[in-house]
Amino acid sequence: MSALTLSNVTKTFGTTEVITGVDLDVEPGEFCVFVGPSGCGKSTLLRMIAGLEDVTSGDVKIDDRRVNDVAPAKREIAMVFQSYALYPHLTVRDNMGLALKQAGTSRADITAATDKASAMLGLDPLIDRRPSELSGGQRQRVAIGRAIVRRPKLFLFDEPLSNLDAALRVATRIEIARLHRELGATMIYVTHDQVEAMTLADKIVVLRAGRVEQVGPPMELYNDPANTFVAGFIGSPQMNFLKSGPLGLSSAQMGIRPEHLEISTEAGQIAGKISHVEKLGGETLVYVLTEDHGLLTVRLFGEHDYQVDAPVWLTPDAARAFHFDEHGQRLRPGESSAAGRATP
Amino acid sequence: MSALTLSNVTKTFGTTEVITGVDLDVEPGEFCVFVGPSGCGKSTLLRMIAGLEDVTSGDVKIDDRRVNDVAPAKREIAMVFQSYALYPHLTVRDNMGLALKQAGTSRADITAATDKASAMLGLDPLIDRRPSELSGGQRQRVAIGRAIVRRPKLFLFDEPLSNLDAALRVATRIEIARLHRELGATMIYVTHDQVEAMTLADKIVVLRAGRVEQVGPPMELYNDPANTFVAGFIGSPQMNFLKSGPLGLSSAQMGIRPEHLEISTEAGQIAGKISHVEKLGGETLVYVLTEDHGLLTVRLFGEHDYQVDAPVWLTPDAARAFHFDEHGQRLRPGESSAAGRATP
Amino acid sequence: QDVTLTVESWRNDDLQIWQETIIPAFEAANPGIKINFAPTAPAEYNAVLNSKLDAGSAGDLITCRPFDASLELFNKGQLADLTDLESMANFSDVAKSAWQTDDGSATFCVPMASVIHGFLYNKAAFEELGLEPPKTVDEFYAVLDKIKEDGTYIPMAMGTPDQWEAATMGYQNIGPTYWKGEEGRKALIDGSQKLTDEGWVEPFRQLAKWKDYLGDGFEAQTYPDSQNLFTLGRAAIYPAGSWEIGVFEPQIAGAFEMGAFAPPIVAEGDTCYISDHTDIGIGLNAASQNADAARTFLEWVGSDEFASLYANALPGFFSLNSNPVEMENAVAQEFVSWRENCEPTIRSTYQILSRGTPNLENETWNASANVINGTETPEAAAERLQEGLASWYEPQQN
Amino acid sequence: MSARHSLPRSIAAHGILITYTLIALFPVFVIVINSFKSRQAIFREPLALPTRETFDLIGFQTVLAQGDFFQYFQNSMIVTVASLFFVLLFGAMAAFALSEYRFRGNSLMGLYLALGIMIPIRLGTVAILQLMVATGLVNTLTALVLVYTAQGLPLAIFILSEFMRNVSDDLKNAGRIDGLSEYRIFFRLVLPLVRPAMATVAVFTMIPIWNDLWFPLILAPSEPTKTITLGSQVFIGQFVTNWNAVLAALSLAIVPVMVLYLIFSRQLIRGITAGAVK
Amino acid sequence: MARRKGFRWHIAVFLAPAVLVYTAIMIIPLIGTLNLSLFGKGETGRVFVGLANFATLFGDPRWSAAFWNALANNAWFFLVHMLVQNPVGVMLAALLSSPRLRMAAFYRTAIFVPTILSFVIVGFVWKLILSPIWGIAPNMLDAVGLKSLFAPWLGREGTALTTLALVSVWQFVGIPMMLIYAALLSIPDEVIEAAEMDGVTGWPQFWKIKLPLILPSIGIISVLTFVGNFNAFDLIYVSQGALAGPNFATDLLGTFLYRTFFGFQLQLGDPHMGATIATAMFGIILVGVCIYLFAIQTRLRRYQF
Ligand SMILES: Nc1ncnc2c1ncn2[C@@H]1O[C@H](COP(=O)(O)OP(=O)(O)OP(=O)(O)O)[C@@H](O)[C@H]1O
Ligand SMILES: Nc1ncnc2c1ncn2[C@@H]1O[C@H](COP(=O)(O)OP(=O)(O)OP(=O)(O)O)[C@@H](O)[C@H]1O
Ligand SMILES: [Mg+2]
Ligand SMILES: [Mg+2]
Repeated sequence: MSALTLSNVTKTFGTTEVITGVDLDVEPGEFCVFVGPSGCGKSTLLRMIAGLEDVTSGDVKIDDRRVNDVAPAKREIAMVFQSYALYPHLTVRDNMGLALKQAGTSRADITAATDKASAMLGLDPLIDRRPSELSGGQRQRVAIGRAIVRRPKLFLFDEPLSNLDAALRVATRIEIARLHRELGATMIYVTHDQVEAMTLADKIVVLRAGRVEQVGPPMELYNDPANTFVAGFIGSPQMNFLKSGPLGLSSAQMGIRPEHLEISTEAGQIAGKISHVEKLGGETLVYVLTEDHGLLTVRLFGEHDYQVDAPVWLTPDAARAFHFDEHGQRLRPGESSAAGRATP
Repeated sequence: MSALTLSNVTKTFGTTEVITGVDLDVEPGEFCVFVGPSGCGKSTLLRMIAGLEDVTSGDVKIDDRRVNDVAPAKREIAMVFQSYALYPHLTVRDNMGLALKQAGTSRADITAATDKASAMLGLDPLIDRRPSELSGGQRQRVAIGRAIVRRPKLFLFDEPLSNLDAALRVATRIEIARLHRELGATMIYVTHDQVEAMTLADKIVVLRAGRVEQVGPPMELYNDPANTFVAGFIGSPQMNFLKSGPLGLSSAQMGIRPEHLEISTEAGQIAGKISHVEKLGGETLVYVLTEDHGLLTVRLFGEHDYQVDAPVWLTPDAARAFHFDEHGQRLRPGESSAAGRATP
Repeated sequence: QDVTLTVESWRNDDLQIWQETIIPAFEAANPGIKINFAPTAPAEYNAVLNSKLDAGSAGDLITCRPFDASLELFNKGQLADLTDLESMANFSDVAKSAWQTDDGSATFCVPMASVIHGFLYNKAAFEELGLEPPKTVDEFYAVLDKIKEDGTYIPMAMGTPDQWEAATMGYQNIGPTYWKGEEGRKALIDGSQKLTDEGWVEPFRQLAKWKDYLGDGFEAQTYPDSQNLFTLGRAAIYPAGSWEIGVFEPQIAGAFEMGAFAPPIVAEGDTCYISDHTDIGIGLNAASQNADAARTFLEWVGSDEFASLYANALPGFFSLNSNPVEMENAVAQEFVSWRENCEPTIRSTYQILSRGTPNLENETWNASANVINGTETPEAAAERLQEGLASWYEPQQN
Repeated sequence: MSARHSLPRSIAAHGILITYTLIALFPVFVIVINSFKSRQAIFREPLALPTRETFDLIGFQTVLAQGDFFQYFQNSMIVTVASLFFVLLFGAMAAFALSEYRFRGNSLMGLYLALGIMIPIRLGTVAILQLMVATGLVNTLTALVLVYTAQGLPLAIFILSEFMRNVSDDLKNAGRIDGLSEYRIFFRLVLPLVRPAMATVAVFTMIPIWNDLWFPLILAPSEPTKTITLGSQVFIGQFVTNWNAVLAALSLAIVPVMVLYLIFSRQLIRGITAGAVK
Repeated sequence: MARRKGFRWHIAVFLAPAVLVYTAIMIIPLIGTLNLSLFGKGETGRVFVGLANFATLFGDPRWSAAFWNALANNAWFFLVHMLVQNPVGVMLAALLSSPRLRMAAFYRTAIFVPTILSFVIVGFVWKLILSPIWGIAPNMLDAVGLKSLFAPWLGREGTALTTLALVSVWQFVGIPMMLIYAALLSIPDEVIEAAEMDGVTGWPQFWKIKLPLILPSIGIISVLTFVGNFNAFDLIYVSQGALAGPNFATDLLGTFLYRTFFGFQLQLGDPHMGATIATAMFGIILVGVCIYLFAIQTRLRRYQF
């Protein structure tokens, strides 16, 4: 049994094909994260699953039941909208409680549920305000609260944390993970945040221009990307792509993550010049301009001082490099997919 | 001369005091980032600077001119709204070009400017669409485009990148940094993203509940936080706060960043049990539950395998620890503020 | 240089006749004067005319409503005094009375036409049922009863929602018989009779009886409905004014022949009374820039030529000119023939008595309709009218 | 069929709408069929379709013979369109001022401008006519346009200011920051966004103007300035009303309003699809 | 919005054209007219009588009876509109605004058609339909065997006013429909979608989500209905005449005013009493509108989308 199955789903707005044939299978209780560049169709796909957007062709099945023609309300799902979509005339409490009230839940139960959600999301002091009196992040929290209060079978989250601050983001992320574990609900989650994707997902779906590029558990995508797109998309800062020619390799391109490039002021494989340095506190990013490969990123743990414009040499950790053909497809030499794995 | 001066600025909505006396000085050409928890008043402050919200008391000065009573249009600013506020009836191009057209710029120049912005933000294929036909991230990009096309003296950005994917986010961030350098414009930027704050800012302003907690360059805040709030807020994952008692210290609390906790399966200062492990690809976060200090986060570079529930021992790097009194204020023993600094 | 005279009128109905007959005849005789006939929908005429006169944009020639409406305009100085018009000599005092000051010293409109009340009937229906036009009240009801019994025809076509049908074609039609025409009317004016007197209540009693002979749903039967009922041959009798002749003939289009009988008398040998009501005159806007030309036109309106043109073009509108006019229409001739042996009078409420509020004419409309509908008794209606009149009309206050 | 549409619900919706549409259109249908019938037939069987015997164009013939109806159409059209333009423009401007700015006397101004919907303007006829006589505007279309503009303004302001309050502040603020003057904000941002309301107001304003009889009668009754409605009144007489002609004339007069209405209602739909985004 | 010093010229510019045209062509003439209520007709033209006209209107039993009759009729007329026209209008708008309804444009247009018609046509056609003689209505009732239900509604004192009120509802239901429709369309799709996800669909969705959001529009419609009804005149005038029969059963303030002000048939126009009635009407309407403006409108929440 599947919690959600998409079979060759497509969507066309006017003449623009926005989703071009997506197949996907989500197990019950699975946490599935959609990632992909802005405009690749994540929200559209989510809306089709919710029933808010007609499916142009293909089938959407929830719990093995074809729901193409089932009303959103009948699908037993909850959704957090990217634009929040709060009810402007209702207070925070009523926004969260409306669905329960509609379902005929008792007053006491509604209050209990909304109180719990509001405590969890730090909304208590705002519980009687209306959306227009809330900040962006507060609105987003109300939208999340509205979804989780209902505890449906399937959750759809569209970038639910994008407007939250780091601390709250971590807290809410952990709360969503806990909710997921506790309810055993299936969740589909759209995010741009690497950390969210990597930590929450049982399965990440990488979308590009309305098509699925790769599906798999986070570390599989990280360590075994199918192509340059996935390799570049998973992991932040982005993987460096080096031209194979100057390195004397047979593949067309070599990918190396910024943390696997060694930097030295004395010698190394690739010569370059420091372009600029970003200090993030716990880590430092050094951008090195090389003649053959353009700008390469080096990621260093801890705080480091480098002089801009100083000449440096970089050395990729060959064992952890990825190789791609001229179409960007991964070239896998035997079981090399495990090459990138380090031991503690 | 100051590009922007806030003197004891306050803001009250009805009876809620949202900004409770903010003083701030921004130099011409400075990149100033506001951070703070959701709802702390960042957007409100920005809107007061823009002239969109009345100042309840205090003065706002731009270029040393008091602008409390100057119309937004006369303040020579550009702003990216958290809600985008795109003109729904205009195409992407017209949304971006409207201000220039208004300023009487020639058609050719407008086209050049909008073309450039749209190329930079990857909006070219969407240039003739209306906002309702765009994805969330695309709308956000149009809003950014609209601001940068104009090149005014003062830019106000309210979480401009929150809906963008990682790659685009990095690209746009770099673009904004470049814009900042090139134009020498003063920028005020609200963000929740640590990386953005750390990399872009000349000066970070940490706000809490309508009050400034600390102002300073990113690494200063990171390495020399004034109190637990700033210490906890700057740096991600959050700093660990340990009770001093069990450690035999005189201060009330000790703060230690996750990257400065050493983890060992054999021995160490603090005993604990692994609660869970988050693998982010280039780094691994290990959450350790300890009896005395609760959940502590350990950040490790690279990929590591740990068994959940396995007993472990943690050792803080004493040289990099921060000490706080019972009010959360930093205790600085001599010049210890530089203690956390590492050399390459 | 031609002058153009604009004629204000409520007679939309006559537009064609003016354009095709009257204006060409005048213009041929009076080169240099052009006439523009500009009628207004009748319901709005008074309001529009007053507004225009007040503001100074009214036409040169003004079609005059009889009695107070025009007198008011004259008093306000908006109608010119036409007493010295030569052709005024062509009209009797009675004819001029509708457009004179109360003391008769000044005349301000040239009388154009009067209308006579009576009953029209469907000759074919009468023949079919073997009926004769009634002379007396008893005969009248006998005829109605017969028609009703037979059931083929609605005995009488009249409705009450428009109210004025009930008042004008009912009350004012049969009433003079009971209040003895001018005698009663004048007595009312000088206060020696009251509306609660027998002569004034009896017509209401008669009307109340009519109810049984009207068609189903007469309460919602409008004036055009009544006209159509009769002209389509579904009703046998139509309480009428002579103006209907010209309207009905083309509509009946020869489907049956129309006859007319005068309001029935109470008993054989009684004097008969008819309402021969002065209805239309024409006057001169005191503010007219073209007064001379307008007077020329008014002289012509007072002439025999106009009388004959108008009366023949509009059968049922009878000339008030003292010189008799030859009429071709048979039914119209029938109506006019009653003038010979019956006493003529004008509608009782028109002169003086409708000057105040409540307005006796309008009240009479309402009362007549109520009485026929059966929602008010004749006595109560008379009582109410008397009270209303006495509330402002001094001679009635003692 | 789609997910957000249940069949029974749409059947019910269509059922109700069709029923009401029939109720709305039935009398109109009666008018139209009867305008093609002879007078007798209208009254003999008002519901019957025109048959060979009863078919009669006499109404239309009378109408076309009785005056320059093309000219009347044109006058009505000019008056309606011009008045509409001014009502919408001036009305929207005033509504914007009332809804957007807080200034002393705002509510009083709102009330003052709303007074006009509370008193029938007909009462001021004489003074208006005097004004027009004094300014030499009698028997010009300008007089009508002025009166209708004044007459339409209160309602337009009342409705539009309500709708303008719904326009997002962020949007106007974005415009202000973009350096747009208040005038530009009004013309370039607010006006396009309240297009549905403008269309609605346009329809409301247009109808009484088109159908008005009173002011054309008083202010511009001359042949070259007659409106179509005034033209049709010629057939309403004292004792007889030429219903054929009245029906024909008024049926003809409906056509242009219908066209105008359709234009505005298209506009309304377009305005909406282009609008409303966070 | 920042408070700004100095005179904000643009406010004046925005207001000026409307205020000028409106004041010159509407307010000044109307004030001139209402002013007449303080005067009476004397021997030598107009004399100042103070409030004597009002004393007559409310003190003289004839005048006051007519006035109260008209006012009571008017109240009923308004009530019928509020109870029938506005709910039906809202319902139609709600149906029309359901997403992807086929033929919506057709329905919208069709339902609005009566509003476009002139009163002359409306009066004629309904009299024709309801006529007991030519009767479309009686024939149709006959066809379904309900002929006995038919009565000459327009001619009976008990039914005439309600019948006309319903005719007026028929004619004007398009107006609330259009206004509500425009208001419904301005509710953002996402909010409706969120409601669908929450299981709030159909009628509950209408009551709980849409209605609160369009309440300000409903307020406007109510006040427009109020003002429109208390100024109503034409329909009664064309169908029942200025005497508003039967026996003044359909007399509204508007017809009463017209009759008095402009006169009717033999009754001469009395601008002074007419203006007095107009002032009284104006007072009634003003009170209603003020209640709306100051008591209701300020309490209705508006939401910016
Ligand atoms: N119109 C209003 N009425 C009452 N309170 C308001 C209003 N607008 C904002 N607030 C409150 O003011 C506080 C500051 O809001 P603001 O939008 O500035 O927060 P913020 O720092 O931008 O938050 P976020 O990061 O979530 O966008 C919030 O607690 C918010 O609830
Ligand atoms: N109504 C519409 N008409 C035409 N194109 C549309 C419409 N809605 C969305 N699109 C286009 O479809 C594509 C996918 O949109 P969608 O909102 O699903 O993107 P997304 O992956 O959610 O992006 P983001 O991360 O920026 O939110 C975009 O290119 C967008 O421009
Ligand atoms: Mg999206
Ligand atoms: Mg904010």
